[in-house]
Amino acid sequence: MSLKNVFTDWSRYRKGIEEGGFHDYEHMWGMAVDLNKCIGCNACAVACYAENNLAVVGEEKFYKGQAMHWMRIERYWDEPDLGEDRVKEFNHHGANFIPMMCQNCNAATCEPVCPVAATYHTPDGLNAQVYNRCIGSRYCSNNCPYRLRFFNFYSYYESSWPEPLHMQLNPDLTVRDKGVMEKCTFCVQRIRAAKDKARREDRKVRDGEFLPACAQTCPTGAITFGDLLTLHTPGGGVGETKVAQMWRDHQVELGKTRQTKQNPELRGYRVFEGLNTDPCVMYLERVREV
Amino acid sequence: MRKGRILALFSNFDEAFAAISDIRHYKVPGVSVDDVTVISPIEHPEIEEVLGERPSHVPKFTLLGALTGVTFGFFFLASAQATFTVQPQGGKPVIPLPSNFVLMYEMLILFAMLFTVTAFVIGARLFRKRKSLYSEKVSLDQVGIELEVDEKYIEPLKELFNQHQALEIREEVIK
Amino acid sequence: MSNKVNRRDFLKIMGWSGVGATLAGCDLPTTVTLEEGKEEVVSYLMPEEFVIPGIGVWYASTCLQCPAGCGVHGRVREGRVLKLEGNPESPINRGRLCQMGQSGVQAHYNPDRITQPMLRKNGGLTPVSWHDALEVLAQRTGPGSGLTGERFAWFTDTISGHQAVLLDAHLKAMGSDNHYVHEVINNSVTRAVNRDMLGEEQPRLRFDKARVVLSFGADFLGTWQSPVHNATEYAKFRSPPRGVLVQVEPNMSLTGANADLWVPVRPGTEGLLALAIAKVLATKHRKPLDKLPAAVQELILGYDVNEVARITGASGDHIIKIAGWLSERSPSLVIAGATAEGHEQGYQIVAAIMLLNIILGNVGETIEPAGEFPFPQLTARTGGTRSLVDFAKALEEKRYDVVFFRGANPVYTAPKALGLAQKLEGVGFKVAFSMFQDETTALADLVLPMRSPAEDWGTHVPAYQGEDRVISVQQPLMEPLYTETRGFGDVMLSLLKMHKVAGYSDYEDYYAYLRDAFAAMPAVLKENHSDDSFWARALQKGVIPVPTTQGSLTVKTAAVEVPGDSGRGEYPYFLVPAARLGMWDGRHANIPWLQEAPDQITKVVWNSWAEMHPSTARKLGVKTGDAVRIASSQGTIEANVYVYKGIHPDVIAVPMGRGHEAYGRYAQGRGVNPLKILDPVTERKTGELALMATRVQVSRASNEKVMVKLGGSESQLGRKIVATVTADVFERTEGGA
Amino acid sequence: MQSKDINEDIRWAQINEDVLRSLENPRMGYWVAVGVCLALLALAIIAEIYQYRVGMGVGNLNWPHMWDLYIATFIFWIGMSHSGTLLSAILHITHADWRKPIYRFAEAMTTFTLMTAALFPVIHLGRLWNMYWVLPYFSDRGIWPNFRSPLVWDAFAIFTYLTTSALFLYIGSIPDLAICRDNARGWRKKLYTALSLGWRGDDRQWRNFRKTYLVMACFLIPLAVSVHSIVSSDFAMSIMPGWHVTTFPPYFVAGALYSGCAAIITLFILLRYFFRFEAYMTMPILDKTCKLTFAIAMVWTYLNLIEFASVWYGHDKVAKELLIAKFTGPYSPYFWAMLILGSVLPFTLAFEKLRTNIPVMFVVSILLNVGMWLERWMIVAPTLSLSYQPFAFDVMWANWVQWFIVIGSFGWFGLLFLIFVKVIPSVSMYEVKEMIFHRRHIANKDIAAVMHRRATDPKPAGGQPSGASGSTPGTPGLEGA
Repeated sequence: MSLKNVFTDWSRYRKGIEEGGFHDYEHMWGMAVDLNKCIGCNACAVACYAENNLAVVGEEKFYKGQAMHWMRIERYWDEPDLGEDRVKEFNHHGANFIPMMCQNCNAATCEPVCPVAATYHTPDGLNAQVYNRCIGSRYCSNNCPYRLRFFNFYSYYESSWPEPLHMQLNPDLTVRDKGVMEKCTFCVQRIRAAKDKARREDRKVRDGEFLPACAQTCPTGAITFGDLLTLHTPGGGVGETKVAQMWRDHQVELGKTRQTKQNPELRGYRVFEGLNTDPCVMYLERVREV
Repeated sequence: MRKGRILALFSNFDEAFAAISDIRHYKVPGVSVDDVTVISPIEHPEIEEVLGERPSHVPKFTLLGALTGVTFGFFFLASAQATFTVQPQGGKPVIPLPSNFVLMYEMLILFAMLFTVTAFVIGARLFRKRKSLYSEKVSLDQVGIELEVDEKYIEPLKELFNQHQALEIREEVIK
Repeated sequence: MSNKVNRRDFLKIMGWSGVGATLAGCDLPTTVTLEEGKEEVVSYLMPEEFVIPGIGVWYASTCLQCPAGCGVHGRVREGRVLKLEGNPESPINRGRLCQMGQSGVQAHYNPDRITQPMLRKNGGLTPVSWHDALEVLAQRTGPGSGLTGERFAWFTDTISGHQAVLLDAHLKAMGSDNHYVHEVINNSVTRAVNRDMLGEEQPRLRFDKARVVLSFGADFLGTWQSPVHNATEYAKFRSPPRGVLVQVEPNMSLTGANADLWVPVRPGTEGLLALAIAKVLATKHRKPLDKLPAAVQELILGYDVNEVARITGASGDHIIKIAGWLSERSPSLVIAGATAEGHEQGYQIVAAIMLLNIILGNVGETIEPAGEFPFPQLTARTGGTRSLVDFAKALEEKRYDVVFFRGANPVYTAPKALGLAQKLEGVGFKVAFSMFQDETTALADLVLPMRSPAEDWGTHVPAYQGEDRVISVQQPLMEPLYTETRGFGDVMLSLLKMHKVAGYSDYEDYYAYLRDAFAAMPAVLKENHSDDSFWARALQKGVIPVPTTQGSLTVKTAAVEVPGDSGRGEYPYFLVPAARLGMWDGRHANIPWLQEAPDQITKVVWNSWAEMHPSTARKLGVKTGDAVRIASSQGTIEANVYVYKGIHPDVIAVPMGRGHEAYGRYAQGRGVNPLKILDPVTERKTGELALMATRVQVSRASNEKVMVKLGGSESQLGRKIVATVTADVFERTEGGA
Repeated sequence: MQSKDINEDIRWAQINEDVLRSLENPRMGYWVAVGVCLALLALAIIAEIYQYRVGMGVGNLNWPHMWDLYIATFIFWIGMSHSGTLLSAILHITHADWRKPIYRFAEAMTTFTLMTAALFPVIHLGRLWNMYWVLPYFSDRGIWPNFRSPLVWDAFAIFTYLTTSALFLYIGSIPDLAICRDNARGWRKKLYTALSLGWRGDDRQWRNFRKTYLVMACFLIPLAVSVHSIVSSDFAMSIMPGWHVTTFPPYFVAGALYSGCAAIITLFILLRYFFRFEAYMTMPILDKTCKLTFAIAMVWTYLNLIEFASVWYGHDKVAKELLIAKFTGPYSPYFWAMLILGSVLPFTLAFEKLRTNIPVMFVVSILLNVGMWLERWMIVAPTLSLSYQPFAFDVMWANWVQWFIVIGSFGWFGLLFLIFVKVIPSVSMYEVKEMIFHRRHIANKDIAAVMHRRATDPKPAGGQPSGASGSTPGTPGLEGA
């Protein structure tokens, strides 16, 4: 509480994301998911359960829609880009898989609606959820166009991890109790560990030094994870991360509601980009020989 | 000089009106209309015609409250936000004016209302012990005229009120 | 009870206290740098003092969730294994892992594990001590028991490495050669065909080199051979220049869901389709058939594409398109899997399919010799469903007095028609080496609780491996959860000691045996390391690379005869018991993560379902979520319907893996087991069960159970969630050719 | 039908007597009503305890159906609160004096519906024990609520509105509380003595009272509009189809006034019947209220239609699909019911015969509120069910836990209202007196002339103010004295 702050930093505090915002981003963690390679096998989703202490809710609660799938493989049958599907007798081009995890939007719609600021943007470009602060108004989930926020409708501790299953729980992060919203964190515990290690060794976090559980396990390597920030400083000392390079190769840029690609055939796109959520996850279009 | 208080009750407003009018025209020498207090079961704005305009300071307080509310609102919100800088969210600035305006508006009204009510309580001299000459009939349907004057004026006033068909006259001496 | 807190309890307490505490930042999970692999993996042989609370350390081991044998790293903190990741050193999975591998920890920590030996007394299983259990074993099977080798059998799942060596030694000591190896998800028929046609059962398949992969029901991304390995190869196959994947099968598998062209066929007509493609290749694309015998050439040229299209249900255009791709893009790879194999004429169908490889000249290009593995005693003992049929037959003849079960769960997987459960009653003494109270274990007379793969030692040589062949090392990732469990190797050594087999009685435990076995390995594996250093290196890396001799493939083709369409009769639909990555053959039904992980295709969780084509559903008057009764001549099952366009209209597919009558709280009483109602038809040449040969009738049933599935809309509603581009665009932008 | 809003010849003492009678000696029916309300409240308390202990999932809330009946009912109650403001404030500053006999209970309704509504944001929180984190209080850790969130705006707006409307109700009741004080005995005497704050009705008090009341009325109107606009921001400020609608603030305000007016009709009829207030809550007043309701219903219908039209022509594909789904999808029965109850049923109010038929109006007014409740639910639920991500489409119906709490809220409101009618006069006695006084005087042309003269000459030079002496038909009853 300080009036001094208001006036000394007025112009800085009045900047939105379009002018750089308040954050001096240290990192901007992002992803590129190649749907040409994604086979929809679910390994990422289960790896997420294992890494992030996700509750297994059981059949009845799953039916009620109270499951916790931070990462889910969505599967659609129609492919509008390959023509009208309704008349076809068979799905001759297979299924349309897409892994959906929190898109860590830079202009996240979930953030401004939280009454207690339990969800906010970190200097890592992450859309963080502070479990301790959450009061469970669930507004953030309602305002997420991707529907990637999950609520602890119950206290799952007893039912999900009967002894000795609880011994598997990852001590690097909490087991959320009832009444708290949760979501994919890009495995923030791994990010923190890598950053701490880098700090101890007095260096920057290296590209590929760590991966979120989903990217690490993906059998086809469809998920590329890394720091997008180097995208803005090409060749400047740090060098470009793999993921930043992919974004550049596909001419997808942060901070745009519609990409202006020199080559419109390039595959990169972001889901619901037009909503101006500015997601940090780029998908590469699925490819089919027709 | 001892002071006395007199209360006359009238069956209707017009008679009371006439009585006050008489006082206003100094039918009782030495008694000014400024000493008159009218007690009525309903609001009679037209009473001011004979009582003269007596000021009410409530709206000033309202204005003061509104200004306080909006100013306090702005600085409260802005300084809270300026210290709680993890708040930049959804790509919005730390101090987002449009949403602060919403809350400033609410605070404007809240403060204005609280100031108004306070002004009313002060201005209407509430929270005080009622004077002993109060008659319960006033809250029913009778109009009362109360004066606080020197003892010597009590009798002439009584006479005046009786002229105007006062239903009841009470008096007391103030120590 | 003593008041002493032993080390294991202490670790448990430590582990417990860690739960719920956010200690982010204290961890050092990057003892192995994932991408660069620069830092060393620390072996668990390090003194326990090195276990520092709050510090996670990664140990290499092997995943035993399926026979593929991927290498894993287990993250161990405070003496608990928390997370499994792929071992980048392993050429099988290259640091990747599937969902079954990920959930290995839940098999290990499963709340339904058997914690102590149990002996059947008065009809019920009662806990006994290991001492007593071994005593009973000695009485019933030991040297003095009078049991002859012919009256004894082992029934296992795939087994390899030094465990197989010990098992062989035990069989030898018993004077028996009755070893049944059972896997429901197998490729035995294809292997038989490969052996006959190419001279090698499991040649190396080069998905990465192929420009076209034509798969007849081989779900190589999901359940075929080595799924994670195949997926890593698939990623290369899909990288520019991007290969085309064509999948021909009755209902969509995970591989089919990723195909450029998915062709539904009537089950059992895959061979016909292959021959029709061959004909188009020969006539339209002038591919020489001269490598084939004259009879086969004649057979091929005799087919009419339109006629084949009619019989198979595939469209003629697709046949021509596939032939066009195969001819234009070389090299290609044609493979066959479960849905092509599982017929009475399965061998012939697969042989017909394999002809395409010969016509297209893929042998030597994308089908390479795997080479001879220098340690035949360590190679995988593989099997299929023939073992089940043979075993049932042997039981019928009351050939065995004692059977040892390990890994496999035949009482669950055997069709009802084989009557295995009843026939097992005729076996006097059944011993189950088991972690869980599954259906087979429930019938056993003696239950020996096994350590979980995360607590046990072992070596594994998966049957199918990539370019670098390895022995994969399994080491304990933590202290056993239950003191009364024992490692398989340890128990085998006890058995061998019981039989006083020379050479085995010196070893205190399996660890000592393995140390010795490693010390005895040839110098070429040790790469000039001392015994200790070689051992430590093996544990650090998790794999021991094994140089193989260069093999070669010889092409031999015999005559093929391919069945046409058989009549429909009383049972109008084909039943396909679909294998899925997840439940597998039912062994993962007790893992909550996998139960809750939505099926890849239908997104159903926690229960079974029946897949159906919209036209079939219309005929039956059902929609997604309605219940149907599926009746074969052998029995009836009920399931909720999932209607979609990824299945042939004549086919009803029900996934395997659920419908357990035992097997713990997560598996028991959930869903149905389609294997139970299969007709006991066998493949003529190999004797494998023809899993796809069962005909069923389907009728509406009352909805007693709701279908639980993820996903509200099957359609994107034009919202560009998954965008698709055609391959030529991909080629233009990201390179092809 | 009686043509005057109120019988001008009614004796003032009669007014006091009638109204004060309603405060005392509760009859059997009253206790039955209290019992029913307590029973309903008990249901809600049971459900809430269960939900509190086990988790929010017990009411069938799910992903993506994070909000459901609680929020719908919250808006419903907030909306209902607007009627009191409308009748008190808007009609007060426009000098529509027919409001006077009925505004008191309408204002009480405002306060109590707000008190009911304010429960729902608390009930629906996953961790309601941390509710206070929404409030801006100083903390050592420098943590503040997020002032960007419409939920925080809600908290501010509801607090302001509840404070203001409660003060407005209270200050407007002070003269009546003084009457009560003058007539009460025993504990009521003490209570009213305290509550009436020493009011005696002198000119200073009345003067300040008039100013205060007018100022408050002037502020209440924009406040009420802002409150429901802010409640609408919970939806309009999101990006969800069917929520992100520019016309939501006026639409919500119109809906609020609508349901509030319908509720006034319901309570009007109940009070008139049970307390025999026929002399005050007269048919012409009901008639006027019904006409007002009809007008607001048409505004609401219009706003509804332009919402459809703007979605339809707006080329927002997702919003359009949601709109179509509302008409045809799983929620369609409720959506159609809402349209019929909200837009077709009010046409009964256009017919005088029906409008003045009390049983018909009673049923209609309740059905109108059912329609308005459905409207709130149809705003909340379909958007959650069918929004952007098709894979997350889901329809989930609330179960007994949610319904018990919703039903219980009616019990809670009823209980508050029942206590109110026995504590504070539900008809404003002094204002009815004023109404009679002014109507009678204005009816008299002489008086009008006198008033005119007075108005032009504020300080008469001399002569006895003619007043209206002599013309005293129905002078405030002397018998009462």
